[in-house]
Amino acid sequence: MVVSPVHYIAVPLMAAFLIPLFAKISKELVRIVPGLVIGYLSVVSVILMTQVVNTGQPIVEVIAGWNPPWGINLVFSAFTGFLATLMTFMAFLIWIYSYRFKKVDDAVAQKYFILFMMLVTGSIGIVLTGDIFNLFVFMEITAIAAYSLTAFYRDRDGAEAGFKYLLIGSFASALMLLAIVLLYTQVGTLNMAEIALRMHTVPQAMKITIFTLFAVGLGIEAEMFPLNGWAPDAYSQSPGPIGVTFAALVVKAGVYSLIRVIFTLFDIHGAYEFLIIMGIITMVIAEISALKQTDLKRMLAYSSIGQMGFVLIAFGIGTNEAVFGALFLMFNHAVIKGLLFMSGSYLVYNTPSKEIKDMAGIGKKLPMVSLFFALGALAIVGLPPFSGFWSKLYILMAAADASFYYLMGTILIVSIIEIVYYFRVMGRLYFGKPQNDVVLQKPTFGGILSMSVLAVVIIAVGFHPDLVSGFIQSAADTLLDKAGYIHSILPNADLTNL
Amino acid sequence: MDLDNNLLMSIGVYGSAIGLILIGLYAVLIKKHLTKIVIGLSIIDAGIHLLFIAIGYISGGTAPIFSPAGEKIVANGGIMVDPVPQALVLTAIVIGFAVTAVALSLVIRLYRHHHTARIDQIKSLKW
Amino acid sequence: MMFNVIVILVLAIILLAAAVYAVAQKDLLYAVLATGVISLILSVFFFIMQAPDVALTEAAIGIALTTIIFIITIRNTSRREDEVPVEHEPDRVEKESKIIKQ
Amino acid sequence: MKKLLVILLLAVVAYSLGTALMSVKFGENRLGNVQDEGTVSAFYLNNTPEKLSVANVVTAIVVNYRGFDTLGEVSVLFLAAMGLGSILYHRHKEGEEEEAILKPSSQLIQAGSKLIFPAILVLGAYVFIHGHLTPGGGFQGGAIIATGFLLMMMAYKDYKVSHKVLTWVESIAGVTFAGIGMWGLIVSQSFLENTLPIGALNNLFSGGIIPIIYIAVGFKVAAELTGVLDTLLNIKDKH
Repeated sequence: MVVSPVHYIAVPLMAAFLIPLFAKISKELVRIVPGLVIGYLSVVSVILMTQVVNTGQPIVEVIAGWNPPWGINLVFSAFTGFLATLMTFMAFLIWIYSYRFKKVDDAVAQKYFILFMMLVTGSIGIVLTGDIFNLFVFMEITAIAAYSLTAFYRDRDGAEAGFKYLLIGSFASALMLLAIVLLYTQVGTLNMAEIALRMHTVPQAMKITIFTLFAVGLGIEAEMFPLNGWAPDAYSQSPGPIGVTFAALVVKAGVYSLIRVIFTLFDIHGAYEFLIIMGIITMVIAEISALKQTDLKRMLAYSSIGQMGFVLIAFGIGTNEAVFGALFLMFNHAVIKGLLFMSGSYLVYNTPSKEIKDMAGIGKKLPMVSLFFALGALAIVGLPPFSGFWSKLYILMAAADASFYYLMGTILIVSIIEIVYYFRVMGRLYFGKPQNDVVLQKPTFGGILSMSVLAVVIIAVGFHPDLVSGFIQSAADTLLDKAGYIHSILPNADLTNL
Repeated sequence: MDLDNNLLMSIGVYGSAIGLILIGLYAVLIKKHLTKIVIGLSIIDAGIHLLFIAIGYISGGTAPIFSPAGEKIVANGGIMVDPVPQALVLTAIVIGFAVTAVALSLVIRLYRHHHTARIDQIKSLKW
Repeated sequence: MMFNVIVILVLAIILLAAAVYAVAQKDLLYAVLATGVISLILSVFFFIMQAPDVALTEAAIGIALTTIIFIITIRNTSRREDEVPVEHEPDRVEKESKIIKQ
Repeated sequence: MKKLLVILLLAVVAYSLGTALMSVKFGENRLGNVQDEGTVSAFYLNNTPEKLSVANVVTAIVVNYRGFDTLGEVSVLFLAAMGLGSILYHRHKEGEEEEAILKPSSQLIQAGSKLIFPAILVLGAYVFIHGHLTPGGGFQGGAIIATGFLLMMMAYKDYKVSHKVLTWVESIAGVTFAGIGMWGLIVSQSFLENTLPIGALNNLFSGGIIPIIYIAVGFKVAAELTGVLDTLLNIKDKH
């Protein structure tokens, strides 16, 4: 069978429908099948990515035999392919991590793994689709899986965090639907390439209204200020691996959709400045909130929001170097935050109060986990031999090139705040006095394995950034090449009015 | 006369759509009872669905279903209303139902845990 | 044509009244029934605007199923919006926290 | 204070939506000339009778042109049913009696429900089998069937829907949908491609894969909605 991007959606869906039947054969299949599916998707990613790199052309997959704009299409370009590949690999590691994460009933495990797989599928679908309403559908798939998973554990305040998430998320999707309605009246199509092509015919006032609706709706998914209130609760109340998935996949999909709308769909002049301003506010407020947190997972969540603000700033600068830095940061954030959340979950499980101050001396009880956490913390604040350093450096350089000196200052000050709160945790871990020697939950083999892989990636990319920078560079080029995007989907389109 | 009819209809339909969105939004933002908030969400959804169908309507158009002699009607300049918004609303209604169901199950669980369904009395997390 | 206009205007007024009632009413059961009325009127609107498919969907899902899941929820939670907090056994968590405080 | 802010916000929303809709005239023809195929809708209206031989254009869009959305939509419902189960999951202890939240109905209602139930099922099946010819289709038919089951659950206190059957119906219908899609991918390089002969317009056997998919959707939606209702109705009552 020929490999095609549609496998990203069709295979997990088919598996999700079949898993309840597999469960009747063997309970273990419930856990194994999602892993096999995600593993298969990783292979698909590698094959497709090689193809895209070799030919230099994006793969446009047509659904139901109707060429765009008549039918829905999936676009696997250097940019979307890069994100999809990153997502599938992270999802595979998260699956390994959560394989025996906590002992739960088989019936519960079945629901957990199906919801997890659909969360992954939805996020990848958002990235791959070339149709604005299809993007909305995938966003809802992601959202419903996310709400249910946030409320997964009953011994926490998960239901509350889930409801809060649902409230804000439904608000976001309502705004997005409204934006699609107004957009449809203006351009009479739902295909993103054709929308971009016809955008110049839309009156300016209408354009701004639609853009605002999109920006607020998608900003919620991308954790943009001031509508990111759901994020800290969702991160801290959901099961450990799901927190990782939020940071590594769901938020990435949100940022992607915001960027796609701003870079490809609209041609508004103020949009980039809007990104920079929102990014700065998001970053500063989130990092200051992170400093005040006493709960480790909430601290990581706020740090994650701050990093997303950083990504938005970098996209807002808009030059090729800045977009390169932003994509590099997205990659780093997925890998490093993944490691931090994975190791952080075990630290939290061994500290019933979840408070940072009670984690004193855990470095001696759980040496491996603490080491991974320390590695992640050093990498995310951007210290030299790790991968986080490069993304920060590239963004700073891009800011300097575009003479955004105030941005450089802000970023450096925020970095100091980051260093303070991460080092505070590390100090507790290693130099605090242990209260007891009881290890409540030892990391599983899968947990150690996936964390080690991430740690190796962080160090390897830290020493050899060219391992990934080639892919990221072509991804950045593809993102900025709006005419190329339209041309690859609508080969006969007239690009003169763009 | 025909134009007036159209104006009145547009006031009726657009007015109710915007009205529903605003009333729903008010309920979501002001009300404290969880069930009431979910009611507000479904009212917002209803308003958007109405708006969607309204923008697809063409005066004098027929439903986009072909009768046995269907092809001729179109060829002679007969109009059908825009079918795409209808297809999209079909999807949106089902999705809205799914979200409502999940929201209500969360309400039930919160009530079990806190013995109240008012957000001003559920304070484990900051709102 | 004229007939449709009158129907739409009258229904629009009832629709908005039902929406206001659904939000203002403190008894949630009545509020939910008002949302059922909203769905019913929407369904008529869809039918007038030549969208029979959507009208049918709204009738089946909006009127029947949504209303019923709301009613089940109200049956399982509280019926009044301005509910008086029920006297209850403190939760396990609260008990523990009290013990810790002592 | 909060109320004032909210009302201010609502005013802003109302103003911007109102001005935006001013330029979108009600009842205006935005499709352009149907023969020009300048918009997607015009293309659909122009080509559906010949190329798909489906009388109901909305069905053609939902199942074929935008069939991918529908696949996503079906999985949203599937996920909602799954999520509901996970949120309201209740570990049954041995010997614990399930207390349904419904009170037993009168004999009249029970007899009446028994009488109407088959009729509702037939109506639902009719609606989704004729989805490509008349208004209606998988979603509507599925919802109607779920209403029928709801009636039975409300009339008979101990009416239990078999979860085994629901799971099987759900899985088989879902796999049929996705499987037809994959079959199109294998046979003609495009997911959900219409690989069957399309037949004559307004015929029950027309439209190729469209009626088959809509029937699968009907079964799946019916099973999922029934599952949702069953989960909600059978949660343990605390009153």
